[in-house]
Parts: sequence; C-alpha cells; structure tokens
Amino acid sequence: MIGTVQNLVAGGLMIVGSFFVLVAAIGLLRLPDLYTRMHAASKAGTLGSGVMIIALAVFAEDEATVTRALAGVVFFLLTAPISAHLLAKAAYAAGYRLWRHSVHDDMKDRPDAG
Amino acid sequence: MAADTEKAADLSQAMITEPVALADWLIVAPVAIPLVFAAFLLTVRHRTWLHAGVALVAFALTLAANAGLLARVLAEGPLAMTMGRWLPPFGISFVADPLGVALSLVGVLVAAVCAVFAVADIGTTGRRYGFYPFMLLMMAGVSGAFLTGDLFNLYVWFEVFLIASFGLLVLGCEHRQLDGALKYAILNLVGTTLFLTATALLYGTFGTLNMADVQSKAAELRDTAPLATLATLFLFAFAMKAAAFPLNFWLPASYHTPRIVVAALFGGILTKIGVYALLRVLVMLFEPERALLSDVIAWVAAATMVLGIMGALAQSDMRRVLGFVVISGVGIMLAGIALGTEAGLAGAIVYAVHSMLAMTALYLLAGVMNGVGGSYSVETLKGLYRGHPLLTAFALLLVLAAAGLPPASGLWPKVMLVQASLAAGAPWLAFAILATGILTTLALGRVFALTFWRSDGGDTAPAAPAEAAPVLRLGYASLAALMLPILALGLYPEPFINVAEAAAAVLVDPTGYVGAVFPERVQP
Amino acid sequence: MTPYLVNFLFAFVWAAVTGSFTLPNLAFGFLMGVAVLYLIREQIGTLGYLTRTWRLLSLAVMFFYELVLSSVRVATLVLSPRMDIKPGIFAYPLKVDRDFEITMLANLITLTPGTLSVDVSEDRRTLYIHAIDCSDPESARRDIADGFERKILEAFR
Amino acid sequence: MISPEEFLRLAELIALAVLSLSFLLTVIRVMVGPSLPDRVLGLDMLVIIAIGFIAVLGIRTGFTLYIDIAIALGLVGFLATVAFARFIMSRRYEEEFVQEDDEGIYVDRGE
Amino acid sequence: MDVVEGQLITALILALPFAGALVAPVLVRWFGHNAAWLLALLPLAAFVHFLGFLGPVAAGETVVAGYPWIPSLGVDFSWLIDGLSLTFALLITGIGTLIVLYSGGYLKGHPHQGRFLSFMLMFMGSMLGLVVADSFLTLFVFWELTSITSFLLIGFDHRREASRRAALQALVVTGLGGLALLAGLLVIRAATGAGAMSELLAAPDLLRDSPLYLAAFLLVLGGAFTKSAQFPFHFWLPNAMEAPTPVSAYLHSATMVKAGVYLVMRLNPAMGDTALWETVLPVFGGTTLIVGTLLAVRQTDLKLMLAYTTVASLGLLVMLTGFGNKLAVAAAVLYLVAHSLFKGGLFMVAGLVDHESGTRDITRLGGLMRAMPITFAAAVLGAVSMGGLPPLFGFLAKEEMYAALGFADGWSTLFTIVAVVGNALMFAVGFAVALKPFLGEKVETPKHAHEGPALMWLGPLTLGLVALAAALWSQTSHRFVTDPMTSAVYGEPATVTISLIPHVGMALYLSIGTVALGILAYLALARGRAAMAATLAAIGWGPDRGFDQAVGGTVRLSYAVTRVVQSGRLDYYMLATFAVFALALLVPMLAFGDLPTQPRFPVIAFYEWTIILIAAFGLWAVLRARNRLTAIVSLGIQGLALAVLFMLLGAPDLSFTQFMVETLSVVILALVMTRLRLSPADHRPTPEKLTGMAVAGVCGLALTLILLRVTQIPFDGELSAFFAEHARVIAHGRNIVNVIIVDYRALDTLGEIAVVMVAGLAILALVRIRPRRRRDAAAQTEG
Amino acid sequence: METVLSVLVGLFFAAAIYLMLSKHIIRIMLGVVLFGNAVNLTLFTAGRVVSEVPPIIPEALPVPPELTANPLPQALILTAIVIAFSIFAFLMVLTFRAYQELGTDDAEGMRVAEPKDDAMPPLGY
Amino acid sequence: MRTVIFRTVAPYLTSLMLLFSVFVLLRGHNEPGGGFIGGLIAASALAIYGIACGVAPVRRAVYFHPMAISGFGLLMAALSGVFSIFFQVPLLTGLWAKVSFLGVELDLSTVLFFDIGVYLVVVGSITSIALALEERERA
Ligand code: NA
Ligand code: NA
Repeated sequence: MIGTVQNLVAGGLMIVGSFFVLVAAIGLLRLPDLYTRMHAASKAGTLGSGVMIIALAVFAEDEATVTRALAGVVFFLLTAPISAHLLAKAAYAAGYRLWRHSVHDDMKDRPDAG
Repeated sequence: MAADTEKAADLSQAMITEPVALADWLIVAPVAIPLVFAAFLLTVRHRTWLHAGVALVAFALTLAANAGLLARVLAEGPLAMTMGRWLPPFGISFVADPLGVALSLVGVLVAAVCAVFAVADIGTTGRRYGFYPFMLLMMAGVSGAFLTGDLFNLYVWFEVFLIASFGLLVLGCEHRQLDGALKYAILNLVGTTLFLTATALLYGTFGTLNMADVQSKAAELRDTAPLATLATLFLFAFAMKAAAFPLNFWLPASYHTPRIVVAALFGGILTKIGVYALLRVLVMLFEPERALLSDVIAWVAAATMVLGIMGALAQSDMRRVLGFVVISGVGIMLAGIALGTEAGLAGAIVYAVHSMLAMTALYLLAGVMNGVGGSYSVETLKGLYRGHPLLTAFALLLVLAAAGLPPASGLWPKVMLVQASLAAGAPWLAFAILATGILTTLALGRVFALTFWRSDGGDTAPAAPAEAAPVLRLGYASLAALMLPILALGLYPEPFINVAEAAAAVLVDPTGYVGAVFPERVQP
Repeated sequence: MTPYLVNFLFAFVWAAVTGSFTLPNLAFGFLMGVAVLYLIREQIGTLGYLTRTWRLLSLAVMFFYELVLSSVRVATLVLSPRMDIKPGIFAYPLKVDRDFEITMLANLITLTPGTLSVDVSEDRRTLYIHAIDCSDPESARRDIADGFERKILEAFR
Repeated sequence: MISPEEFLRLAELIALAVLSLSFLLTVIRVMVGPSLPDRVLGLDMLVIIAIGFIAVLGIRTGFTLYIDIAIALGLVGFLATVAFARFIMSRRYEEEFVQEDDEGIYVDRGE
Repeated sequence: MDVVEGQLITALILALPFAGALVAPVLVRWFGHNAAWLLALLPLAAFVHFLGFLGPVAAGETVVAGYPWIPSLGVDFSWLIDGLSLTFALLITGIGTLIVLYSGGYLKGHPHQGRFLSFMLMFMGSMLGLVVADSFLTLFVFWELTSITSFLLIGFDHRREASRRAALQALVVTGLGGLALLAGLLVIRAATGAGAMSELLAAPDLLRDSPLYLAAFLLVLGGAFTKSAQFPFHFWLPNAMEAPTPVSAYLHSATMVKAGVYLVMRLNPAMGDTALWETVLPVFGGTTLIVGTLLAVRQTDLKLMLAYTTVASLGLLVMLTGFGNKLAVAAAVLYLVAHSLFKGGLFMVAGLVDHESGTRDITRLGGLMRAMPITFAAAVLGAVSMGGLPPLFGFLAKEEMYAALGFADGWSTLFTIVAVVGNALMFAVGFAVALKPFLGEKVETPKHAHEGPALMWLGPLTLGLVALAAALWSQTSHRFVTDPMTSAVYGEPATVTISLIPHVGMALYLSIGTVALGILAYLALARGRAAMAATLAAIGWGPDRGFDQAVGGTVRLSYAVTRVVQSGRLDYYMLATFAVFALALLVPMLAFGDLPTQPRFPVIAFYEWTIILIAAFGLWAVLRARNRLTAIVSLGIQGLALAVLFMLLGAPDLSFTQFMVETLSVVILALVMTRLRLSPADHRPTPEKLTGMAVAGVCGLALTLILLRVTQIPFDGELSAFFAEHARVIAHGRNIVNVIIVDYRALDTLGEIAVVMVAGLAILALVRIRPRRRRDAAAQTEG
Repeated sequence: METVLSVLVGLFFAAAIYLMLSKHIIRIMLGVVLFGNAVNLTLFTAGRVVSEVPPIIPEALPVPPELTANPLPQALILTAIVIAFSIFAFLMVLTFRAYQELGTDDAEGMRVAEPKDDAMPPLGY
Repeated sequence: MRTVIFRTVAPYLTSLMLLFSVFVLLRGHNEPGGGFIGGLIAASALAIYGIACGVAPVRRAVYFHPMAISGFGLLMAALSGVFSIFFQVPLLTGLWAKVSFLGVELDLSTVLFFDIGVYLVVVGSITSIALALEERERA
C-alpha cells in the first residue's frame, strides 16, 4: 500500500520535475539575453532538479536517504542564487549589455560602477 | 551472511595463507623505502637542512635492500610477493627477477650518486620545492616499474616517475626549462597514455593484467586475438619512453634544460625504463609477435643509434651532445631486442647497465666542467686539462666508455651485441653498432680535445672560482663513485654478464618467472 | 543560541542513554529536550528561539510557495508563442544592513518570480535587481519591502 | 488502468525523454553562446539536468545512494560557475569578448 | 676453451708496465728525470723474462697459458708465445727500455714528464699485451688500448691545434680499423668456432674454406691496414709526428704501427695462401711502399722524412708477407726486425738533433759531426742498416727479399721493380737523414749544439750495435729469432740461411743496383724534392685533407639532418608521433589480419543514444570553438556526458569522479587563464589542418577497429568474479570498486596518490620559483 | 553497446589528436583532456558492458545477487582519471608559466630550449 | 571576489562541504565515494572559501601547509600498507580490528587509514594548487 503511494508520488514528481527542467532549457534557448535566461535556469531549473531529488527521496526506503535528499535540496537552494548572482555580476562588470529592448537600467550610473 | 565456517574455507580459496618472511619484504623495499621517506620529507618540507641527510639515508637503505634482493634472486631464482595476500592474479604481484632487480640496483646507485652531487648543486629553494622528495619518488616509481609484475601497475609506476621527473625538470623555472619541460611533458604524456590504451586493450583481450598470467594465457589466445597489433602498440608506447627514433623528440628538447644533476639522473635512468619495458613485455610476453616485428625493431634500432650520434655531432652544448648520445645508446639496446636471442638480450641488458652508469657520469662530468669552466659550450670551454688532470682522466675514461673502447664499460656490451648480431645473421646491424661507435669516438673525442686540450692561453694552473669548490669536491666524489663500477664493468665484466645472462634466460624462458607467481602452474 | 545547544546536548544524552544513535531516535531526543526545557523555561529565560523557529518556518513556506509560483510563471512565459517582456535592472534601497540578512534577501529575491539579484553596492545600501518585467520598478520595490524584507526583519530581529 | 509500478516505469521513461530533450537544447545554448557567460550558464544548466538524470536513474535502478552523487554534482557545478564568474570578472574588456560582439551584446567600454 | 692455467710470472710481467704507469708520476716528482733509470728496469725485467722463452721457442715449442677472464664470452687472459710474438715482445721490451731512458733525457725538466712516462708505459703494456694475446677479444682490447695511448701521446703537446688534430685523426682512423678488426675477429669466430689464435692456428683450413672468409678477410685487413698506415690510410702516421720524438721512435716506427703487420703475419697461416690474400696484400703493400718513399722525398723535416719511409717500410712488410712464399716471409721477418732497430734509432737521432740544435729542418742543419760524434755514429749505423748495406742486419733483409721476389714471372718482376725503387729511395732518404745534418759546413742553428746526454744517445747507439751484432752472428740470431718467427708466420717450420757472406746471384745484383740507384737519388734529392712538391701541389688533394673534409662533412650532414629531425617545434613533434602511431596501429592490423568482423547494429535505449550523441556534440563543440574560452566551456559538455554515461552503465564511482575531475579541470583552466592574454583562435593553413585531420582520423578509426576486434573475442571475467565474491566476506566492503581501490589493487592507488602529491608539489614549485635572471634584474633595480 | 562505445572512442581519439596537433598550447591542453577521456572510455569498453547494475553489494547479502557491471575497469579508470588529472593540472600551470615567461603560447614561438638559429659546432680541433 | 553575498555564504558552504566530504570518505568502502572523491570535495570547499574570502584565511584555517598535509597523507597510506609487516602478511594487506567506543562497534582497519591517507593527499595537493594559483592572482 505504502509502496503504491510512493510509486505514484515519485512518478508524478519525476514528471513534474523533468517538465520544469525542460521549461528551463527552452527558456535558456528562447530568452533574449543572459539576464533573462538566468531567470529560467535559476528558478525552473533549480525547482526541477529539486523536485526530482525529492522524487528519489520519496521512492527511497531508508530515512538517511530522505535526510540527504532534503539536505541536497537546501544546498541547491543555497547555491543556485549565488551562482546566478556571481555570473550576472561578472557579466555586467565585463560589459555584457542588457537586451536592447530592456526598459530600465539603474546600474548604468551607479556611483561605484567599476 | 556467510557463516564463520564458510568464511574460513573461503580464505584459503582467496588468499595466500603461508606467512611472509621478513626477508621477502626485500621485494617491495626498493619502492616502499623511498616512498615513505619522500612522504616524510614533505611533512618537514621547510626544514631544508634535513632533506639531504634523510634522502641519503633513504638511498643507502634502498641500495642495501636492492643488493640483498639481487643476491637472493641470483641464488633462488625469481621471487614474488602478491599484495594484500590475495591470490595472484587478483592482487598485484611484484616479481623480482634478475633483470628487474639488477636494473633497479644500478638505477638506485646512480640516483644515490646524484643525490650526493645534488648536495652541492641544489640550493635551499630547490630543496624547499621538493628536489629530494621528487628524486625519491622518481626512484620509487622507477623501482616499481622494474619490479612490478602487473601491467596496469607498471603504468602507474610509469606515471609516478614521470610526474616526479616533471617536478625535477621545472625546478628553477628558467625559460629554457619551461620550454623544454612543456615539450617533454606533453610528448611523454602521449607516450604513457598510449601505453595505457595498449594496456586497456590487453585487458580486454586477456581479462587479466598480471604479466605471468598473460604469459601463460598468450599461447592459447594467439589464434583468436589480435596479439600482433597489441604488441605493436606496446612497442610504440615503450619505444617512445625509450626515445627510439622517430619517437625521441622529447629527449633532445628537454634534457639540456634542467639542473645538471637532474639531467644526469634522467640521462642515466629514464630511457632505460622504456628499454626494460620492451624487454619485459615484448620479449617475455609476446615473443612470437616480437619475432614478427624484429625487422622493424632492427631498423628502428639502427636509425636510432646512427641518427642519435649524428645529433650529438651537430651540437656545441655539451648537455645537448649528451642527450643525443643517450638516444644513440638506446638504439644499441634496441638492437639486442631486435635480435631476441639470449645473447643479444644479455648484451642489451649489460649495455643498459653501462649506459645508466656512463651517461649519468658524463652529465655529472659536464656539470663539474661547467663548475670550473663556467660554460657548457664546446666553443668557449677550453684548457681544462691544465688545472684539472684528474677531471681529465675521468673525462677520458668516460669518452672511452661511451665510445665502447677499453678499459671502460661500453666495450663488452657492444662486443656482445656485435657478436649476437653476427650470430643471428644480421651483419648490417653489427655494422651499424660499430659505425655508431666510431662516430661516438669522433663526437666525444672532439669535445674532449676542444674542452680539455685546447689551450686557453694561460700557463699556470687556474684557480677555480670559489663558489665552485663544493661542486668540485662532491663532483669528484660522485664521479669517482661512478667510475668504480664503470671500470669494473670494463675490466672484469664477468659478474655483470652473468647477471645479464640470468636475466636474459628468464626473458627467453619465463618458466621461473611464472613459477614465482603461480607455483602450481609450473609443477611438472 | 545557548538553548539550542542545550537542546542538542539533551538529544545526544537521550541517544546515549537509549543506546541508539539513529536519526529518528536523535530527533525524538530533540523533541524530548524541547519538552523538558519548556518545563524549566523560567529558569533559562524566554524560549524565544522557538518563536523564531516558527517565524523562520513561515519564511520558508512563503519562499517555497513563491518559488513554485515563479517557476510556473517562467514556464508560461517561456512556452508562450510570443514572448512579450520588458526586462531591466532596478535599484532597491536596502533596509536590512547585516551581511547575513542582505545575503538572505538577495538569494530569496533571486529565487522568486521574475527577479534576480545582480549586485550589491559597495556601501551595502542598494541592491541591484534584474527583473523580467521592469515596466513598473516602484511596485516591484514595494513588493519586496513588504514581502521578504519584512519577513526577514521579523525572523532575525 | 496501469499499475503503480507500470506508472513509475512510464514516468521514468517520460522523465528520461524530457531530460534528454532538455540536454540537447541546453547543449545548443552552450555551443551557440554567443558570449562566455551564456555558455557558462548553459553549462550550469547541464549540471542541473544531469542531477535530474541521476535522480531518475536512482529510481530506475533502485540505487538510491545515487543521491550523494547528485549532491556532489551540485557542489562542483557551483564551483565551476564561481570559477568562471571569477574569470569573467578579472578579464573585462579583453579581446575575446569584443570578438564575440557580433550580435551587439557588448559595449566597447574599454576603448 | 681450455687454457693452461698458470705462469703467474708472465701475467705479472704483462701487468708490470701498467704498474709502472701508475707510479711514474710519483717517481718523477721524487727523482726528476732520473726516474727514467728506475722505470726502465720494468721493461728490462720484462725483456729478460721473455729472453727466457727463447730457448723453448727455438726448440719448436709454443707456449699457451693464462687465466680465465670472461668465461661467459669465452675470453681468457691468455698468451700465445711463439716465434712471432716472442720477437715482437723482445722488440717492444728491449726498445722500450731504451726509449724510457731516452724519454728521461728528452723531456728533462718538462713539467709533465711523469705523465709522459706514464703514458709511454701504458702504451708499452698495451702493445705487449697485443702481441702475446691469444684470445681474440683480449687481442682486440689491447689493440684498442694501443690506439688510445697513442692518442694520448700524439696529443701530448695538446696546446697546439695540429697535435690535437693528429691525435684525434689517429684515434678515429685506427679506431675505425679496430672496429673492423673486432668485427673480423667475431666473424672468424662465427666461421670457425675458434675464440683464440691458438685454436684458429690449430685448424687453419677452417677459415680459408668458410663462406665467411671474404668478410673476415676484408674486416681484418681493415684493421691491419689502418693501424699499419697502408695507403690510402697512411696519412695519419706522418701527422702523428706531432708527438714528442720518443713517441715517434717507439710507437710510430718500432712498435705500434707494426701491429697491423703483426696481425697479418699472425693470420697468414690461417688466411694466407689464397689468391685474394696474395693479390691484395702485395698490391696495397707495394703501392704504400712507392707512395711512402715518394712522399718521403718531398719532406725537409727529419721526422717527417723518417715517418714517410716508415709508411714505405710498412708497405714493404705487408707486400712481402702477402707474397706467399717462404722466402718472402723470411724476408719480411728479417726486414721487420731490421726496421725496428734502425728506424727506432734514426728517430732517436732525429730527436737528439732537434733537442740539441733546436731544429729538425734538414735544410737548416749541417756540420754537427764534430759537436755530436756519438750521435753521428748512431745515425750512420741506422742509415747503413736502412740502406741495406753490410755489415748490418738490414743487408740480410734486403738480400732475402730480392731472393724471394726475383724475376720468376711478370707478377714477381713487377714487385721486384717496386722493391728496388722503394729501397733505393729509402736509401737516399735514410742517408740524407743520417749524413746531411752532420757533414758539410757548420750551419747556425737556433740552439748551440753539443753532444746530447747519455740517456739519449744510449738508445740509438745500442740499437745500431744490436743490428750489427745480429748480422755478424747471424746463425745465432736466425736460430733464436728469425727461424722461429718465420715458422710461426709461414705456418710451417722454416730455416733462414742468409748471412753476411753474400751469394753471388740475382739478389746481389739487385742489391748493387739498388745502392747505385740510391746514391743517384741521394745526390738528386733536392731536385726530387722540388719535383715532388710541384706534383703534389698539382694534385692538390690528399687523404689528409680528405679526412678533414670527411669530418667536416659528417658534422655538416649531421647538423642538417638534425635540424630537420629535431626541428624544435612541438607541433611537428606531435604530428610525427601520431603519424607513426597511426601506422603502428593500422599496418599490423592489415598485415596480420587483426580486423574486426562486421558488427551488428547496436540496440540500446534512447536515452543512452542521447548521452552518446551529446558526448559527440561536445567533441564537435570543442573542435569548432572559435576561441579557446568557448572551447573550455564546451569541454564541459563531453565531460558531463561521459559522467552520465558511466552512471548509465553501472559505474557510479566513476561517474562521481568524472564529474568532479572534469569540473576541476575546467576550473583550473579558467583559474590559470585569468591572467593570460590570449590571441584569437587557431589559424593554421588549410593543408596543415587537413594533414592533422587525416592523421587524427586514421588514429581514431584504427582505435575503433582494434577495440571492436578486442571486444569481439570472448571475455574472461575471472578477476571481477573473484572480486565480487570476496569483497564483502573477506574485505568487508560492499562497494566492490572501492574494495579494489583500497584493498585488491591498493598498490595502484598508492602510486596514484604519490602522483597527486608530486603534482601538487611540482605546481607549487612552478608557481613560486622565479627564474634567476629575473630575480637578478630585480635585485639590480632595487640596489 | 560495445560497438557504439568503440565508435565513440574513435571519435574521442580523433578529436583529441586533432586538437593536440595544433600549434596553440591551450588547444593542445584541451586535446590532453579529451585524450584522457578517450583512454578511460577504451578501458571501460575493453572490460565489456555486461550489466548496468553497479558493482555494489546490497546490505543484506554477502555477494551481489545478480551480474553487475565489471568493477575492475572502473577501478582502473578511477586511478587513471586521477593520474591524468594531476598531470593535466601540472601541464596547465606549466603552460601558464611558460606563457608568462616566454610571452607566447604557440609552438612557433616556444623555441628557447632549441633555438632556431642554433649554430653549428666548431669544425676545428 | 568583492561580493558580500558570496562572502557571507561561503564559510557556511565550506563547512557544509567539508562535512559532506568526510561523510563521503567514510562510507566509500560500502557505497560510492571514498578518499579520493571525499578529498576532491574538501579541496573544492577550501577553494570556494579561498575564492570568496581570500587565501590567507584558508591558510590560517588549515594551519599546516597543504603540501605537508599531503605528505602526511602519503605517509599514512604507505605506513598503513607497511603495517602488515608485523603480521607476516604481504604489503597492503587489509587488517581489521573491532574497537568498541561508547558502546558503538567500530571497524578499524588499515584499509580505512589507507583511505584517509588518500583523502589527505588529495585535499593537501589540490588545495595547495588552488591556493597557489589564487595567490598569484591576487599578488
Ligand atoms: Na596519462
Ligand atoms: Na583510485
């Protein structure tokens, strides 16, 4: 009985997770510039992989795996925004201009721009 | 879970149950001692004053272990130790046979001499950045390569001494060093990687990596497996290690760039490992395939020796001259492998011993010459005879050794190889060996005449520069230490030849080798 | 933080006493610790850490909700045949001033709908945020100030 | 109606198919670029997809211990991105960036 | 080989000169030039020892004895003492004694006299060893040692370039011959199974009948002709006159140059008596005789005049030995002994003149007779013997020679004429050397000449007197020296009967003719010299210049070849390496039929295809990357794909590691490149790219094929089955891969971490150590 | 599977070798990485792909219940990967230092140890 | 790198990763992991720390020179192999002992020490490389 529920939940989570990953991949391909693409990768992507890890946790029998899966998810949530931030900061500093249809750029004339 | 009784039964199925005598540890001592000492030195890296002493103790112990091992092997035949008690071929076996142990012994001797020389040549910076650990680990790798009975393990030891040699090569970071090291590193990487590729294919074919196992299984696989191609691959990989033409580019590109003591170490030892591997793998494991390839090997040998010595003739930097002389010697050893007869192999082995001793001594000689003359260039060095008669005597003996003239070490292996070539119906190979000898006489004789004899205009003995004093003192000591075996091999080669013949006998008929690893397989 | 430590100590004592260091047993020990510490709350001061834990939990819940929401939004955006977006970077004046809080805020912003922390100014007073829809920066600033930033201030002050 | 086990198998296959597709799409981004940060982002995304892949494989083979690999992958993926960010930051306005400017992405601020 | 062990005394005697060489510098430091008196005792002792063999040898005995040296090569330190080697041994030790004394006087006060005497004694030991050696290889060793010691002696005055050149030239030429000799001796061994002269001579026909005879013949003569300065290898000998005169007297007239003759004589019983032998030897010998004498005429330097006549005499010896009949052999033997005595003496005289007057130029010498009467006497004795006049030993030689050649047929007539002309010219040159400096007007010389020290005139005078005595008591000298030696050379017992009482006959007429011709030549010597000079100038080239050209050419060729082969460019090295690799794989696969059979189309899951596809994409991405940064990022694709692939195929550990390592590689690439300014992507010309593609493509294809081939044979999974069976039960680990790493094959891992550690250390060294040049520059700017 | 992997191995080798044949050291380094991977894949393939089950014994059993993937090549590859990585790291830093000191990173410029204008040795004695 | 966000998180990330690395090391004998991977993770952790906060804090944190740690690791691995000399068994034979600690049965073995040696070597060397490179960057 428990096995049945586990299977169903795990399967569902897998499909949902992979869907989000696909969305992120499509976004990565379709969105116009680095910064917008980052939105796709750091949100949909992180969620997608996180969900799939949870799927694995659901499927797993022992609690150690579950704990580790949760720890892993937390870890992803901790690192994903930082890498996005670092990459965006670096790209901006390196002179990566916003998409030409962008509407606003407060950073252009920041006082400490280097 | 398996019951305890089952476990007990399993143990004898999986493991060697006889206890290992302390004396058997001699088999791994040449690897274990330098490894442990190197690791220890690294933990006290900043206490550079300790390094030389500790390293010398390590070398002394290793030398003693090697000597003891050789004595045992000569008395009892090949010995084996399989690591972790696992039955061979499941654990990694070390097999000490006369070939491996003899080369290991000479290698360590040469390295020990270099370690002594280095006391004067390598300063605090060099020590802090690992000169002695590099050297010890290189020797651990070299001895491991000589002693291991497992092909993949051989690869690992190749890499160990290779990376250690990288470290030694760049120590100092001079421009030439960096350039030379880059070429050396990349080309050698290609060599070892292709060796690994060959090993992978061998594993795919045999399902084993143990050399004795491969040896016993080769006969039945010969019809179904692509052993000829496999053997060619090994030939390629090891020829590259040995710096055989046309795979020798890395050697002249780099050997003249590092500190001279490093060059001496390399010139003495490294190429010989390639030769050793050819002997071990091509001759012992794939004899029929070697026979198929013998013409190719012979041509490679001839080209290597002649083009090598021609390269030496074309140089004016002594270190570069010596680099090419090393290559030329490789060609001569390959001739023995091409012949494949017991006599030819024994000749190649004695030549390897000679080459290890003489090439190291020649490089060290160049170092001392630089110490007193301030240059490595044949164009500018002159008049060394005037102030340094003993050095001149060493130099002359070494020139004779390299040229294969009496009373030094080069003569007998050359005689053996010429004789073996004639006996095997390859007179042209004998001709190539002899022609190389005369070209070597010309090349090194010219260097000798120019550097020692040519007048520098002075009359009285010149005072050596003060900073050269320790280099000189240790240089003379190191040269003298090498001169003893060089002269011994020249004047009384019998013991050397006996060992080489014993070594060649194992290669030609590896029953003893296989029996050391698998006693049950050779029961009558 | 001392009560936390005591609590963990209790958990280990529990595990040692029961002779089992398994995770459930430790967790059970922790809960037992909460219970016994609750009994002596007057001697050791307030049990503020429990409140804070609760607030943190609520921050986390809010965050997960926003994360899912943002992912769905990205999905719809990405999968829509015509992408009609007005991206841009706006500056956000920070109220929080501790490194730890700034970091947390920035990370939460990154993980939530349509916004991405690009940089913090040298003086740590301004956060630069890239938004997929930057047509109205003012309302975006308001959303952050009333949402995550307030929650963070509640949880950690 | 399919059994939960069959559903799980099916879900696995679907997930693998979707992930495979994502993989390919992301590879295109890495290859197309156009700029270094774009490629790095693509690589980061590849790591994310690989994590998903591993999770599915863990379920498929029953070896849930694969989860540790997924975690480690997250760790090192992060490291790679950090390194690249650091690299991009320290190499502003250099020729390779200007070179890539065929789509008008970069301003020529240096000159 | 059975060696009679024993005769320790002979062994010690053979070692005696080497011992002397060791102590010579010390003795000279202690006693100055008088050390020569002490050192001369060594060769004297040896001489006396060998005198003891005269009786037994004359009685027909051959002494073969010695000790095993290198049994595994069949080499003994053994000696063969018969008439031939005994005569040589006596000449070497006897003249050696005198030469040591002479050297004491000649180099009196020279700072390196000890060194010189040491070299001389070393040479003496080598030469002695050479002539008595029985084992082929022992003979060869001593042969080479004579070349080496001669190198040292010629280069004794090493500060002059001419000396260095001459020394090296001699070493190379005689070394070349030595190697030919080695090959020749080994061929003889292969042909006959004999490893020693005594064995070969015991069955002399084996070699003559062997198919290897020609090879052995050419190789042995290569050795003999170079050593004995036969045309066209004669050029090194006159150049060797750069050496101090004692060397010229000893090595380059009396002993070393005769080694080749010795060899020819020694092998005559086994190799002679063939058409080849009896054609080649006389032709080369005769040519050398004529060329040598003609060139001698050209010279004005006393030593050079003597040197060229030595060349001529050596030619004469070879000619006679090869002529084939017993009388010719006897003549050769007589002439050899005579020549050693008179030429050694004349050289010493030339040295004395040089030593006393400061010049050796015959045109600047004259009237020294009054000042140097003893020297003059010695010179006359030498010249008389050289000119073949009675009552000296040279006369006997010449008579025997003419008796042997005669006019039997065209062939012998030819060589009779050659001998007459040669002898006449030698007569002229010999007397020119002996008379011109002493007779006539006193000419002003650089040094004021007076009689030399006893140490120096003792030698030439003694040699002259010995030559006189040997001729006067010719019965005795024949019995003890000439007969045994002739027997040894001829291979059959022989008796020489010639004495100072001439038989009236053809030989006497030829002798008289020779003397008459010689006197004419002596009188016309100045004109002849001019004519020869003009002729040589017209020819303009000789083997001596040829040697320089050969050396220079070899160096130039080597230089050119090496520049091509070792071009200094990494890309070229790599291309060559991989091209060879492609061949090394493909050729044997095709040649030995190691190709795979046609594989079936693989059935694998779609996601596996995807990953493989992505790996391939990754490769393509790296290759097509327009700049290196793109390439580095693209590198991540294949790494990741490979990691996932390993995961799919049941290798989680591998996948784990691959992920980590691949990422760290990319990190290192990125970290390291932060400061590099990179030029835009690879711009190779298209042909180079195509070559690269071809080589890479062939390598890839070949590896695919061989891997397919290997995987098509059934696999032996014994190892892995064992690992799986015992991993948990015995090694207490459930992860079999890890158990292999830390237990079954822990040694690999030990090596592996050693590599990791060394890499870390080496990188530290690379990063931290600054090159000295830059540090120096920095220090300078700071200071 | 072995067939596909064999082809992939060929592609890896070809790509690696092509890269290593270029003049720029960085490209050579990329080739080195691919080269290592190619060999690892060779080793893996040579050990045959018999099963996709990882060679890990379940907690409850003394031996693997079914055929697992061949563990030995995996262990060997692990060793090889580590070694290749160490050497690669060294090479990379060496390249960097060579570039710093020599000011170039292509084969044509790196001619310090074997200079182009190498003179012939003296022909005299 | 000059960014508050990263610098704030990095130390925590580092300690988390170090913890994880030890975990991976210890369970390597039974499940994927082991000394090498553990060591790489630990080195990555220190590298992240170094990139975020500078080299000096890392050097202070690890106290010993990384190469000394590496050397110690090799020494430990080698000695755990040589240890078997006392038991009349060949080099690198796994020797096991059950040790009771706080009522917990611990399997101590030379194999474990060997793996810890591997871990230390990798941590030491890779950290040394990363720090050396990073230091040059900042110099
Ligand atoms: Na490698
Ligand atoms: Na390993």
